[in-house]
Parts: sequence; C-alpha cells; structure tokens
Amino acid sequence: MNSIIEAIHKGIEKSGVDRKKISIPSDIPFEPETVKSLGVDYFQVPRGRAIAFGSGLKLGNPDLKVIPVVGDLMTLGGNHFVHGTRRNMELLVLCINNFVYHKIAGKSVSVVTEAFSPYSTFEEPFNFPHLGNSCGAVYTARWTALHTSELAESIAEALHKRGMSMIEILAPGPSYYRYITHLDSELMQFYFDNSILKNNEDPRNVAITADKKIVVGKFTDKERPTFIDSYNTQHKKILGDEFTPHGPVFDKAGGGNG
Amino acid sequence: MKADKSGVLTGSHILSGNEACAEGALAAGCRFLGLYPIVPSLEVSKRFLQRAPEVGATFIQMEDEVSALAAVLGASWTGKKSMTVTSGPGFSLMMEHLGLGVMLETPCVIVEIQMVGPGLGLPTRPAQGDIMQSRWGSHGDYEIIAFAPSSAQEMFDFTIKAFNLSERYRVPVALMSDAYVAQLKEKVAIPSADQINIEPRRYYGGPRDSYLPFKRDEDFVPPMVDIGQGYRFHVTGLTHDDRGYPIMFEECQEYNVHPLVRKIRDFTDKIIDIEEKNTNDAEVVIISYGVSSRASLKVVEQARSKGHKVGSLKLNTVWPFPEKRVAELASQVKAFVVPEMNFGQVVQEVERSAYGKANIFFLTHGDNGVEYAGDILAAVEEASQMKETKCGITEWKKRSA
Amino acid sequence: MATQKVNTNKDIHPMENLLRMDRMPHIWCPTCGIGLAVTAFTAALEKANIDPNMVSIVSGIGCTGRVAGYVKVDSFHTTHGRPIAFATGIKVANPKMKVVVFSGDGDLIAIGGNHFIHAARRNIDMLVVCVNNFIYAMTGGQVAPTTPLAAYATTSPYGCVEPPFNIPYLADSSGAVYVARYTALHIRRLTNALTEALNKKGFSVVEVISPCGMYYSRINRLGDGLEMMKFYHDNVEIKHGEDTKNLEIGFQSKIICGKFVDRERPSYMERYNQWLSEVRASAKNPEGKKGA
Amino acid sequence: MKADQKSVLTGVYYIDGDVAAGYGALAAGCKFVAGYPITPSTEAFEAVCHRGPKVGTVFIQMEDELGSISAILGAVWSGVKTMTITSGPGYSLMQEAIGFGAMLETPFVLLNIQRGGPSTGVPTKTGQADMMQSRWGSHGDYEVIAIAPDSPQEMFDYTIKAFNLAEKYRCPVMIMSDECVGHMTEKVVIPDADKIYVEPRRFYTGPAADYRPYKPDPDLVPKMAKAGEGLNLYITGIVHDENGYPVSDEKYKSIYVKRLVDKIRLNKNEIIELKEEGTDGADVIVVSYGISSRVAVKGVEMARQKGVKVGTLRLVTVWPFPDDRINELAKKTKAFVVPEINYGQVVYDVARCAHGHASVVLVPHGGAGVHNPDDVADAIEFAVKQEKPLEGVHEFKTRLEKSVFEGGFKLKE
Repeated sequence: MNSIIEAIHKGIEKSGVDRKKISIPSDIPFEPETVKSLGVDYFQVPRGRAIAFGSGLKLGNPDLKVIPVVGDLMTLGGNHFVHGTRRNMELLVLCINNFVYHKIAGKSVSVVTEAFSPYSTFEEPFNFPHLGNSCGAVYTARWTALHTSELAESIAEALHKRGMSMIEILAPGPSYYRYITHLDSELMQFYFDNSILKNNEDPRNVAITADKKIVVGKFTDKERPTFIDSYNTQHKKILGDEFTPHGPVFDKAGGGNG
Repeated sequence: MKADKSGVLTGSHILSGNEACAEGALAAGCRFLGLYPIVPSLEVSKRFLQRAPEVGATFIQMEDEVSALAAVLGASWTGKKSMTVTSGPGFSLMMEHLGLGVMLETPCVIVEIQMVGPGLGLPTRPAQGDIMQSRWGSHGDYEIIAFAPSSAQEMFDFTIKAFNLSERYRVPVALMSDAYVAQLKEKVAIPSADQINIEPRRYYGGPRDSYLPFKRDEDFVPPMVDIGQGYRFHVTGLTHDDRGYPIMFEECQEYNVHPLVRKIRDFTDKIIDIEEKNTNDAEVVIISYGVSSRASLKVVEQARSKGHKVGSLKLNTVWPFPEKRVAELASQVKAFVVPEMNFGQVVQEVERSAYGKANIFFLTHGDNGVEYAGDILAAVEEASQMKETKCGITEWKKRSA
Repeated sequence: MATQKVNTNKDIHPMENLLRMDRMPHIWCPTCGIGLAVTAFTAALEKANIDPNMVSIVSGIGCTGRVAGYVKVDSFHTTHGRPIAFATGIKVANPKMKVVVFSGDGDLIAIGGNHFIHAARRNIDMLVVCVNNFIYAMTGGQVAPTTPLAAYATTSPYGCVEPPFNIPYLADSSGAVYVARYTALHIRRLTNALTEALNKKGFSVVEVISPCGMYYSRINRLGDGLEMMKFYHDNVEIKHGEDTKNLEIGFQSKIICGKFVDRERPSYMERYNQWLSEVRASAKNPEGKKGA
Repeated sequence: MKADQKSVLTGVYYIDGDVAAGYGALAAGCKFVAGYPITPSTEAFEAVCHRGPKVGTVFIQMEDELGSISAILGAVWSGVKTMTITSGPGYSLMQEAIGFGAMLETPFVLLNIQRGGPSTGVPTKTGQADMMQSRWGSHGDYEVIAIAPDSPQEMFDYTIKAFNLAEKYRCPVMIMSDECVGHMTEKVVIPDADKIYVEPRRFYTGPAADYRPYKPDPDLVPKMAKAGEGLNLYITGIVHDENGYPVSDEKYKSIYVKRLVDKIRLNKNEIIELKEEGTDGADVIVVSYGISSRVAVKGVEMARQKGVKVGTLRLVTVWPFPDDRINELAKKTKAFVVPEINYGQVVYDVARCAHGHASVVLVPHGGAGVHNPDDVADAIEFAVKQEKPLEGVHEFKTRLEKSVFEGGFKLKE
C-alpha cells in the first residue's frame, strides 16, 4: 500500500473517528481496493472540484467528516480552496503536491522542457501553508510522502479540528491520470532527504525555493468559528425561535442540538 | 497570402494526429497557445511547446481551461493567431468563453480531442460525443464552424483551414478530433511554405478616426485592428452597437446578434467542405465524419465489389451542416447509413435534412471504440434491399456483437 | 512616445483625452466611489507618463466592470471573473502592452479568485485595481466575499455569516509585488499609489474602498455616499508598511490604508525569457540538451 | 409522499416567477441550495435565503457557479434534495459538472432563467436561446429532462414536478424558464402540504454488503444511497460498472453509458407533458414553449379571426422531445409555426420529426423582448398558403428584422 494511503489509514485509526462517517471526495483516482480497505465513502470528482463537492457533503449532512484529496496543486480548484478556507468549512484538505519543480536545495531535481507538471518549470510554486494560513485555515502542515508517521499523526490531529485544516503532502508523481500509488520513489527519497523539520514556523517562511531545503512540520493550529457555527449563531441571533438550526450547534449562545 | 516559412516544417514526416495538429497550427501562423493539460490532447501542446522557441511562438499554461481560452481570446486581440487545445471536460469548461469569442468576434481555434463522456468518461478512449456540444454548448444564439479530421494528414490540413476560416469569418473554429485520430501515427506530407495559403486577418484600412470595432462589411464581418495601435477601441460581451458600446434594446439585440448567425448561415456554401465518393448513382449513402469515415470509405469499396450501389459523404466540416446536399441526396437514395461514435447526434441532422424521403440507419460505435466495417457493410446491405420507405431513424442492431 | 498634457481649456473636460466622452453620462449611481477611482486612475496614467495607446484595460462584469467602457484606451469588457485571465493572454502575447485590470471585489476575488492568486503567483506584469464596495451591486446587493461579518445583504437577509477576505493579505500571500489600499476619499494618495503601481514591474494590486450608497449602505442603514465618505474620513488610519495580516475590515470598523507591500520578484516574462534563452542555448549546444 | 407542512407556505400570493420557483423548491423538500448571484435569477435564490433558515433549508452563496453546482452534487450524495439557480453565463460554466452529475446519476434540479445571449448579452431582458444547450451543453452522451414553465404559478408547480422527476429518474432536471416569466408577477396559489405530492428518494434498504450503486431496477434507474451509512461507496465520474468501479474497456460504454440515455428515452412517454388545443383538424399548429406560448395566443386568435384553423401545441417538457406526437400531427396538418426567442433551436427538432409532411416556419426573435403577435399571425397565414410542404426550416422575416436591416435604421443610444 502506498505511503499516503497508509498514513490516511493510520490517521483515521488514531483519531478514533468512525470510518463510516468519513467521506473522501477526490480528484485523484483511488483504486477500489484502496477505498475498500479504508472503509470510507469515496467520490471521484472532476478536477479541482473536491473542496466544493466536499462543502456540499458537509452542509448536506454535518455529521460527516469530509477529507477532500486534491492533486495537481489545486490549479483548477484554487478558488474553492481559498473560499472554503475563508468560510472555515469543516474539511480536512489533503493537498497532494506532485509538482515537478526543477530546483530544490540548489540541486536540479528534474528537467522538464514541456509544461506538463502542474507548473511550467519557470514558474514559482505557491507557498500553500502560507496561502491557507492567510485565508484563515485553522490547521496547516506540510510533510513529504515519506514522513508517514508524522503525516498520520497530523491527519489524526486535524480530523478533530473544527474548521478548515490543510495538509500539504509532497509526493512527486509523474503524471495526471495515474492512480495515487504511482509515485516516483527516487524523487520522494530526495525530497525526504532535503527537508528539515520546523514545527510552528511562520508559514511565510516555508516557501519552496530553488536554494533552500524544504521546511516540513505543523505550522498553524488555531481556533475559529466554522461556517456552520456562524450560520447557526447569526441566524439564531436574528431569527430566534423561528430558526431551524443546522446540524450540531456547538456555540453556547445557540443552545444544544437543534 | 503565403505561410510564414519559420513555422513550416516542410517534408514528409511520421507524426501522430496531435503532433500534426501542432505543426498545422504553426504553419498556419499560430503564435500563441493557451493551454491546460488534459489527456488525450497532451501531445499537441507538447509538440507546440517544443517547437515554440525556434518558431518564436509564445505559450502559457493557465490554471484551468476557463482561463486558457480567456487568455487565447486576449492574445488574439494583440494580433497573434491563437489557439487552445483540450478534451471533453475541458471543452465543457470553455463553453462560457466560446460565447465570449463569438460575441467579440475573436478569431481563434479550439482543438478538441474527443474522449468518451459524459463526466470523467474514459479519458483515453475515442468518441464523437461532443459534436452537438460544439454547436450548442454555449448559451445564446450563435453559429460556429467545426472540422472533423480523420487522419494525421487531415489534422494538419484542417488545422490550417480552421485558422483561415476563423480569420475570414471572425469566429472561433473548433477542430473536433478524437482520441483515435489524435494518437494515430501516420505519414504527414507538409508542403513548402509558399504552397500553403493563409488567410490574412481582415484589418481595418480606413482613416483612424472613423474606426468602429463592429462596423460590418457587406458580408456581416467587421474588420479588426490590433491593440496598441492607437485606435483605443472598446469591445464588450454585452449586446453592443457598431462602436462596441453596450445598448440593451430589442433592436440592438437583433442588430448585433442576428449578423453573428447570418455571417455563417448566409455563406454556408463557401464554408462547407464535404467529400463525396460514388454518390452519383448511389442507392445508399454513408454519411460519416472523423475516424468513422475511414471505415465508411472501406465499406464503399467492399459494397461496390459486391454490386451494391453505395456512396460516401464525408463531412470535413460538420458545422455548418450541409443540409442542402443531404436533401438533394435524400430524393435520390433509398437510405442513409450514419455511423457515429455516440448515441445519436449528427444522425438527427441527417434525419432533419432528409425530409422523410430516405430511410436512415444509425450505427452506434462498436465495442472497441471504432466502427467495424463489417457492421456498416451489413447495414448498407440491408438498406439497399429495403422496399418501402419507413423514414426516421432506425437504430441498427449489431450482428458482430 | 506622446506625452499627455492636462488640458487647460475650460470648455473641455480635463480628462477628455482619456475618457470616452461620447458615453457620458456613466451608469454609476450618485455618490458611488467608482468614478473617483477612475478619475484617480486617469490622473495616474498621465502622471506616470505612459503612452495611452499602449495601455489596455480589461474589466469583468459588475459596476466596476463597466470602467473599461469609459476609459479611452484599448479596452475589453469580458466575462464575469475572467479579466485577469484575459489580460494574461494580452500581456504574454504582446509584452509591450501595459495591462490594467479594473474590476470589482466580486468579480476579482469571488469568481475570479483563482485567476487572482495564480496571476499573483506567476507575477504577471499587470496592475489590478480592485474596487471594493463590500457587495454585489450590479445584481442588486448580494453578499460578497468582502462583506463584513453580520452585515446585511439580499442573500444574507439575516446577516452575513462568512468572514470576509482581507484582499491585501491574500494578494501578499500569493506573491503580489505591490499592494496598497485607499478609500475613494483619498483621491490624491490613491493617484500617487496608482502612478507608482503603473510603473512597477510585476503583479500590483491597489484596493479602492468605495461607498455603495444604493445597496451596501442602504441595506445596512449607513446613510448615503456622503456619510460613508465622512465615515472614511473619521475611521481611516494610514499605516504604510503595516503587516498585511492586520488589514481585516469588520463591520464599520477602522480601515487601515497605505502602501503595504513593495518588493521585487522576477516577473513571469522575465522567467519565461530566461527559460527561452536557456533552451535556445542548449539547442545550439546539443550536449547540454537538457536545458532549463 | 406528502410535502412537509412546515416548508409549504400555503395561501394565495402575488409574487414573481423567481420567488414562486424558490417557494416551490422548499415545498418539494429541497434542503440545500447553493447559488451565485446572476441577473435575472437572483430573486429565486434570495427567496430561498429568506425562507430557508426558517424551514431548515441551508443555503450558501458559493464563490462561483462551478462551486455552486459541485456543492449541490456533493449535498445530494449526503442524502438531501438540492437545487442550484443560474442564468446564461453561469449555465455555461456549469456544463462540465452537469455531465458529471448525469454520469453519477445524481438527482438535482437546475433553475435556469434565460436571458439574451450569447456571452454577457442582455442580462436584464429575456431570451430562449439556451434550449439546445440544456440538451447538448456538456460533453459526451447523456439525456436530461427540461421543463419550460410559462407563468409564476407554473414556476411553483413545475419546480415541484422537477424535483419529483429528478428523484424518479435520477437525472439532472432543468427548469428552462426565462426572464419574462421569472420577473412576471401574478397570482400564485400554493395549496395545502397534503395536496402536494413529493416523490421520495429511491433509497436502497437492503443489506450493506449487497449494495450495487449502479444496479438498475426494471425501469433502468438504480437505487440511491448516501454517504455516512457504512456502505463504503465508491462513486466515480469515470465510466463504471454496477459496483461503481471504473472500467477501462470501451465495450462497457455501450452497457453502462447507454443506460444514461435509455432510461430517459425508453421512459419518455411517462415524462413528456404537452398541452394541446384545437390540434384536431388544424391546418396550422403553433408549437411553442415558455413565454413564447403566451405571446403566441394572441397571434393565434388573430389568425383564427381571419378564418385559419389553428391549433396549438405547448411543450411543457421540451426535453425529451415528443418525436412521435409531432410526427403524428405532421401527417395531419399543413404546417407548424414555431415562435421562439432565438434564431432557431427547438424548431430544428420540429423539422426533424415532421419528416417533410408539413412545412416548418420559424418565427425568430433575437431576445431582449418577445414576439410581436402580428408576426405570429402573419407567419400562420403564410404557412397555410403553401400548397406543398416547404423544404427545410423556413425563417420568417419579422417586422423587427425588417425594421433593423432594411432602410436607414439608426440605433437609439
């Protein structure tokens, strides 16, 4: 089993969350056996739409734990990411970063003359933890696919966060319509070797650049009312008893379960 | 006008359809590619990007297909011939900007490599399920030109034609290929630059002060200018007058949008490109396009050798649809046989154009994606033995399956 | 290059050579701030000494989306949310053009959010003027991603439940090289900022806080545009160089204005050209074919 | 199943079509609405925002139309009924996800208030030019159901019907209204909840281990499940087998994708709803839908006064198209006159089904307004005069076209 899937598996295990309640909308294809072994509900959605689809799942049934898995660095889905984060939609976004960026820690990693990595070689990638943090994510972290145990730990922790959590997973993989299991092990090892752990680092400083080592770790861990919280409190405040609360109400002002 | 030498790779090459398409674009003078990668259209951009530095072409990989086509439209207004390349889901995302391209009358080419749909479909398998979408996919009224190449050579030739028509009529032109043609490696003969005719952009030549961006010539096509020339014009996706200023009355809608339709509809005879084979005395005519026509042409030979009077009508341009010619043939033939790799799209146009004068057999694709010539032959044989006219579409049930 | 001079003839509008006078009067409501932003922009265009023939304005849909129709340069009124993508095409295909995207908060940050962050990341050389009136005004006052928490709008009839975007922070964190914010009241500072941004190489963002007397302040009972202007006068704090994360705007809270980011990063075309020269060099030298 | 009392605002109202559709959705049990503001459909979304929180319907204004439709697809799979609301350009943006929804056999309702197009067009005025788009707008082969209401009352009634059809056939159902109907204010009667029939979702109730997401019932429609029930769903937009697992073999297309079109095509007699009047023995039949059918009434009256035998056929459901009925009528009548607010869309299907038995006359209109009834009357007279059927679709030259393109027309500024 692939290291990321293994981490998801272990993470769910550790978190103690009921697998039945977990939904994974993803724009990366998972193999049916993988989904079976994870014991979750899985949806393969059009590229970039995992977070929007996941928002619908969560709002339709607030009891669900939704883990959108997005590949290709959210090029298409960037907007859903920033807005979902701003709203603090209760999702755990696993951002599988399979870009082939040409220089890491001063060394040439991969040479692509054609732009079929999600980024053209000459473009600079996003600093995703920083972007997530600046939009208001309650939890951001970054690991490589070889940091399996840390990643699992992170997933377990983030599953209990109330709000948008985001874990970037550096997992160089060659192409687009492949299953998640096809990762470039050599590159993975390279990324693993050239990363340094810096927990609680200011996300501003964790950009992946040509001359520095990759910073991994947990960068953000904070609290903020979720979309459903704000939805319930605001409507309760204005409408009073006329309002039918949506899902479990955690806010004190809102009262117990509606 | 002759082609620019720098983009023409004269000679005989073994190229995949996708590569031939990129070569065709460069030969046609395309100097801007806005793309977002999607299987099975990757090789077009790959080839284009490899050749871009030497030819002096520019490209950008955008964040999605929505922006890829938007960038192409922007680039086209700088005077660079532009194109984008995509496949099923990406084409669906481009629908809004197809409408913008129509409304701004921006010449550009959209290469679409069809795959099995809907949804995510089968990304690597061929289909012809987006033909109706290319005609009707965006909101509002418009007419469009769509080519359907059937070989690598045609990918090259039709790409050039697509650019030419796009400039001539100031309309986005779609090249509706499929995953099969796109990946088929074949011999492609690229002529020398002076043998390739290029339609120059219809630039405005009058006095600077009296330029109006949408002042139409007799044929409803307005001449164009590039940005940065000091015309300081305005264009909008809203319903507009000659100046490009929004005016939202019923009369202006008629004044603005009806010509968008008429500039194609009134000139269909000049645009339509069909190839006929043995239709003079035919009792059955196979109407097909794209990769299906390869099987059809084979069937014509086989059937003729068996003594059936069979002809073929190959639609090089699917849109606008050659309804007049089909109607003419309808009064001559007993039946049309229409093989398509979908569940019935162009066959409906055939039904409409036949006016109940001929039977229509529809063949959906075979199990391996493309038609079995044997199925078409069987359908042709049955059609040629028909006594009465039943009209309407008869779905042909495969025997080989 | 033709230098534009401010017209001193009193019969002619001073901005006549940069505005489409044949389209006046414009569609904006009384006391709207968009016109002020346009005035500041045209003044900046003259101050920056840029040939207007080489400027292209791209707008999307919305009230601010109509700006392209009033400024007399090559101007494009495109689809909702996509002006940045359209402008990217123009800039990359013809790098000589000075490309300006002039649009509203809903257009650029809601539906166009993805293009906004990606263009900032790529550092495409363009100036983005984002007029923020906290609401979708053209469609009649719907909630926007900039509407402050608990503010009313027609699609948040019981108060907005989503925290708004801090646009400078978003721009900064996605890589913009120049970020400033002023209100429509600060016309002189705004003009200076726009002048500076026009001459900046890379992705520059200027946010213009604008009163919307017709929808935002009417629905929220904040008075008309003039009262909003008074509010800006009393509640704006100019703090240059303030950390962008502190720039959130709450409902009728203090607004921090100023220039926040001014840095250097290689622009998209610089990176592109560098790649191009490397590829060309390696093509000449087959042994180094790997290039890049 | 009866509607939920709380969600039905029983009474007599004077509201516009958009609001009526919003109330219809709530009455039909819609529990989640995602939208994005776009003229002229916003009033429907606003109606949901106002009433929703009181009846337990959650709403969200997403960042764009791509997000809206993706969110409602997600919400369906979490077990609720959903709808999204849009207009022209937004509809174009939704096309990818509509195909995806069709592939997943996700029941959802899409309210499209049509406006003049293409591109931005005339946002505040009417059009009917998205009809073909509703049928063909996404890539690949699929079928949808499209309904064209012509009054606020119908906006209410047919929104409920749309939800029912969506649940019954597990397919996207489009309500293809237009700006005129959307902004038209009329009397709307909302009945008691127990008089409203609401189709329940066809949930699977058997043992979890035996659940096959795409195993069809005899009517070709499979049973639905929801996330979080321990069914270990594997749902993909890739061509899939009964288990929902992706298949890569082309031959499965004809087995599994064909069902997407067959479940509508073979059930079409149950789906199609037509309103006919005076078609028996008519010399000319006016085929219309949506607002055009109301405008046509006047034209028909005028023609009748002149002694022409005119019948009317109103397409309440435009898709699936009533091929057989049109074909039957074509054999009995001399001509079809089709007024629609576009330059020819549904008229092509009328022509297709007429099989040359009757003339087909299109009365076009570019949008931003409705037909002049005189044009409809003239077109009827023109059509009845033809001795034998005209070939092809005859485009009738309207007064508007003549006034704009013939002789010294100047646009008002």
